[in-house]
Amino acid sequence: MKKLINDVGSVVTDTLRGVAAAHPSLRVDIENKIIFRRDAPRPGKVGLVSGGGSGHEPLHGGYVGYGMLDAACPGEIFTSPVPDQIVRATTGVNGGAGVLHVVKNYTGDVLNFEMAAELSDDEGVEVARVLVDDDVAVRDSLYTAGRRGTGAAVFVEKIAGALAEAGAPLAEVVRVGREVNDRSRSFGVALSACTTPAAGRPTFELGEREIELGIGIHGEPGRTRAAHREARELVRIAMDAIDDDLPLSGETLVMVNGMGGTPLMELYIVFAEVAAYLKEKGATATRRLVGNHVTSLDMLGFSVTTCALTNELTRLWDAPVETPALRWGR
Amino acid sequence: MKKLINDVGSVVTDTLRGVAAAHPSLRVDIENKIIFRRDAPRPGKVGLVSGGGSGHEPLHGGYVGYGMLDAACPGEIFTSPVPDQIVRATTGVNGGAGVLHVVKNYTGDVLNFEMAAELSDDEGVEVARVLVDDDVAVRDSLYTAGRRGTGAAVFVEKIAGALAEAGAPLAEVVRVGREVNDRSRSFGVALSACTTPAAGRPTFELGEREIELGIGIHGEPGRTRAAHREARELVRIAMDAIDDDLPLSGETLVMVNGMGGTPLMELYIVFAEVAAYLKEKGATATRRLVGNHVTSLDMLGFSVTTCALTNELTRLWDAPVETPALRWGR
Amino acid sequence: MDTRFFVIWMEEITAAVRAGRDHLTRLDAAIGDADHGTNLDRGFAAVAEALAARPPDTPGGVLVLAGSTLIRKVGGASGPLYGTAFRDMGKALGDAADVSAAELASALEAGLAGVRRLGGAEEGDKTMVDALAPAARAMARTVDAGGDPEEAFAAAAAAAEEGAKATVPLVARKGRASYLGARSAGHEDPGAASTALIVGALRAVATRRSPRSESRP
Amino acid sequence: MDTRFFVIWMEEITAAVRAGRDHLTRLDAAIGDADHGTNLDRGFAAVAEALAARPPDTPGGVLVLAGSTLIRKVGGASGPLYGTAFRDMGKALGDAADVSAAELASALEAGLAGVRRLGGAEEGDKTMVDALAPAARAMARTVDAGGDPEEAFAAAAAAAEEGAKATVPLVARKGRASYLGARSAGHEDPGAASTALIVGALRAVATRRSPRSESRP
Ligand SMILES: Nc1ncnc2c1ncn2[C@@H]1O[C@H](COP(=O)(O)OP(=O)(O)O)[C@@H](O)[C@H]1O
Ligand SMILES: Nc1ncnc2c1ncn2[C@@H]1O[C@H](COP(=O)(O)OP(=O)(O)O)[C@@H](O)[C@H]1O
Ligand SMILES: [Mg+2]
Ligand SMILES: [Mg+2]
Ligand SMILES: [Mg+2]
Ligand SMILES: [Mg+2]
Repeated sequence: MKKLINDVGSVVTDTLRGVAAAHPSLRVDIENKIIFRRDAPRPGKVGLVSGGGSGHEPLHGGYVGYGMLDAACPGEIFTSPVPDQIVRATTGVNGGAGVLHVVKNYTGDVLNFEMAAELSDDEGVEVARVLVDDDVAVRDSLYTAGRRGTGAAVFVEKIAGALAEAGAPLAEVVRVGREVNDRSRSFGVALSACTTPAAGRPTFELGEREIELGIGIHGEPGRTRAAHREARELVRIAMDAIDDDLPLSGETLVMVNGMGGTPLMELYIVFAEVAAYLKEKGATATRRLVGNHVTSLDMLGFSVTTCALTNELTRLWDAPVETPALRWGR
Repeated sequence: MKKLINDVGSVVTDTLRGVAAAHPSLRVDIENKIIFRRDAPRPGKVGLVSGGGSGHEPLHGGYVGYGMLDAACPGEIFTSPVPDQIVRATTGVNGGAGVLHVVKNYTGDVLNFEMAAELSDDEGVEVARVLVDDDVAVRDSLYTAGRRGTGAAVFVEKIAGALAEAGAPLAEVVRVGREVNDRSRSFGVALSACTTPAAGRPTFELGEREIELGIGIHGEPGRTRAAHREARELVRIAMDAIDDDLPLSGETLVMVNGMGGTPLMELYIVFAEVAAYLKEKGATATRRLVGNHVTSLDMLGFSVTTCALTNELTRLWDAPVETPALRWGR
Repeated sequence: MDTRFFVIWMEEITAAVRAGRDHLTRLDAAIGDADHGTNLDRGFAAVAEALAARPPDTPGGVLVLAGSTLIRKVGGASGPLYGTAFRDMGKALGDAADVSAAELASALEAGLAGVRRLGGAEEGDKTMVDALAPAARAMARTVDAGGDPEEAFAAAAAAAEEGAKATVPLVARKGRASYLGARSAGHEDPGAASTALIVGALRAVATRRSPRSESRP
Repeated sequence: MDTRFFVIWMEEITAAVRAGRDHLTRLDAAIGDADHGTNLDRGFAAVAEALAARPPDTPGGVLVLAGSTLIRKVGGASGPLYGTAFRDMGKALGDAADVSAAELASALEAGLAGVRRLGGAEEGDKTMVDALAPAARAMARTVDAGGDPEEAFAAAAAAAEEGAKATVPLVARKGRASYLGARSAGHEDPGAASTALIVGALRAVATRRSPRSESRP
């Protein structure tokens, strides 16, 4: 394992030191591992808090700022944050209008955010939750922990964040957040496993021509192993899975996301095929993101996330945002 | 080699299809391989054209847009563009005030841009050039082709682009572009080689604990091979090389750049050490970029680029920019 | 069993988890996200620190502090689940200064109930419950049959180990291994494996402290 | 040598570069950027197409078209350099419909001069000049000594090959291999290797077409 780190034990802290040094618009509580918007709490504004394991950068810390999150709680690598940390973030961003937790659907995240919500409630902060579960590779059934939350977290955070910035009350922000999640679907493909600093070797082995279909964002193997093939075919597999679950049509927000180790060039090649697929289905990519947004450390691969837009969602997507990883209109 | 591509022969074209589909603010001439700002040419504005081999994305196409480049000419992978292509871009962005070529100092880029400049001149377009040569790993002497151009290309394009956007004449835009280059220095470190689609295997082999110091951006080996070590030490090597060449002091624009396969988390870890190093030297990172900006396909590693700021350069850096890879103020 | 006994149990777990860390992480790499060993190692190291800093004066106090510390330090699924298990065990023991094997057996059942309530897993879902439930049953059964603590803990530890091994062929229905569907079969559940370590530590403490075992060769 | 001879030379180069493509790229991977084979393959495939689409009617026309096509299609350092070499050779031949070995020898010198002017490389800088310069010298020498074209081309090809091999120990001073400093030693320069292919193709054409060689077994 060759990584740009100082020490396996200080990876998260050292990352936060870098985030603090790089972004004066953020206030980073390194000891408690919280990335705040510098001007939090904003009186009267619903606060948005998200978090999850580290290793998915820029998620979530890269989405803290005007028009998006008020705070992010990074856990250890691939490990959800702990309740204390979330409580501290929650009370720290509470401007009196309540706080929304954007939680990706993993047992660990759900349990820790739940505990934090109870404890925050004890401290008099109203907390509501939007659960993100967009990954169609996992059946949502009695036989699973439910769908995983992946790329749609970015959409929920941006769109709910825009509504909160506009001064909407907590119930409205929750409503739109849930709507975004309900309209979003994702599917991921890995060309390699990732290597966590602690494990020091890839979480699984793939042959020179093998890939994993239906991966999540924690380096776990996917639903099936398959033969590598051209980008066009891989996109068809991903898009068919999404379309089977929620037929694609009309104006669509699309993210082609890199898993961390895949160069931008390849993501554009994937995006070209995604746009062509949508066209075939009579849908259009009216809003687009191409890049590394929700990663799995150094994993090679991509995921596609779609969201069926409404006028309201498009307007909120277009609203100004100023974060390290997403910025426009300001 | 596992890559997200359709065909080794269509990599550049497929990338351009993706860029065209992803960014309606750009006009992409896929046949001639030119990425234009949609509103080019802008009458009375100095046009900015850059280009170089593909495989460095987002450079240069990701920097086309308001306040930066008017057109970019991507060549084949790691191969400079051809004169016809550059001439077409040059005439296509000429708004009557002349055109600046931002050229990284490689024999191929220099020769092809030179030929293009002569041919454009024949067509009545005034062309001037800023040569970017910031890489301190290469001695600028009779015994080399001179310093390579790497990360400073982003600084030159942003700052000269801002001045051109403000309506300055060609001579002024050239002056500020040269000043940025003169004040900029870079040094790169590779943890792995990259794999070009055509070669299908890494351009060199590195052992499990070996790294290359003083690499460029074309997958070539560096000046020396060394043992891998912690991020703090690697940063010290890079920063010492820069500081030896142009002592660091005062307000500094700093980019910590990923080589394509390195996750953002590691780049932040590197940035923390760079900021600490600068502080030690009495310099400050007053403007910062952390991310994949000038890449070498899937290479693992990083480079640091510094630019000693002046008030004018800071003001132009802060001016609004709206491109796929750099955006603020709009 | 007195307060000291429970403190030593925690120390024994800390050591066992440190020794088993990489193994647990490897199990988690196969069907999860390769952090279970690091998670528990971080958690129990913090438990040891907390116990040293603020030594509780009841067995229940030890377990509640351990549980709260796990919740505060571990994160992930296992943090709240183990944290709740220890807290609920501790709460079941109340203020008692000394605890009988029967009381510990029913505390273990309370801990199991806490895990079940929070995580919603049934036996057979390929989780820590598959080791914890048989362990609680075996301990209660042995105590009911008049076994001494050492026998009860040995039975519980054996049942936990057996339960953990028995997760190998199962298809996961809870936690992140469930995302793999049928591919989760063929691997031991990391949480069940760590439960076996935790209950095994109880046996180790009792064996070491028991006069009977001391009189053995 | 007539127009046909030069067209066949170009075809021979196209085939030789196609066959040598991966080898050239590997040489470039060692001390450059792993594209030299692909660059020339793309360029000479385009030359073949251009010659088929707009067949020139003089030897000079063939070379100028080949050179312009290389400039238009190759990019990199080798595109302008080889493009200029062929264009300058073609221009040196003027409108002549038939070209003597002596005329071709001095055209080759003109091509070399073009490369030198554009790239500024001296012999010993570890570039294509290290193959091209000895080739031009050998051809001129053989012609001066009364050798026939076949002999002149064979001497040139042998000199180019030798020149290319002789780049192995050199430290590069031009092109991207120069960035490596002392580490560039120990590798053959890819551009010198491709020059050997190009001059070797001339020998191959002459050998095949010459009545003398046809009368051999
Ligand atoms: N709903 C649940 N109920 C009981 N145990 C669970 C549940 N979900 C997960 N687990 C246990 O947690 C273990 C994983 O813990 P860990 O790796 O630390 O957390 P994470 O899955 O968040 O990375 C699993 O092996 C399983 O035994
Ligand atoms: N200044 C120069 N003069 C002569 N030949 C040169 C010069 N620079 C480079 N070359 C030749 O070009 C070859 C590399 O060509 P190629 O790989 O196609 O271009 P690039 O270096 O731009 O990738 C080198 O091996 C060398 O022979
Ligand atoms: Mg985890
Ligand atoms: Mg090249
Ligand atoms: Mg885990
Ligand atoms: Mg090359």
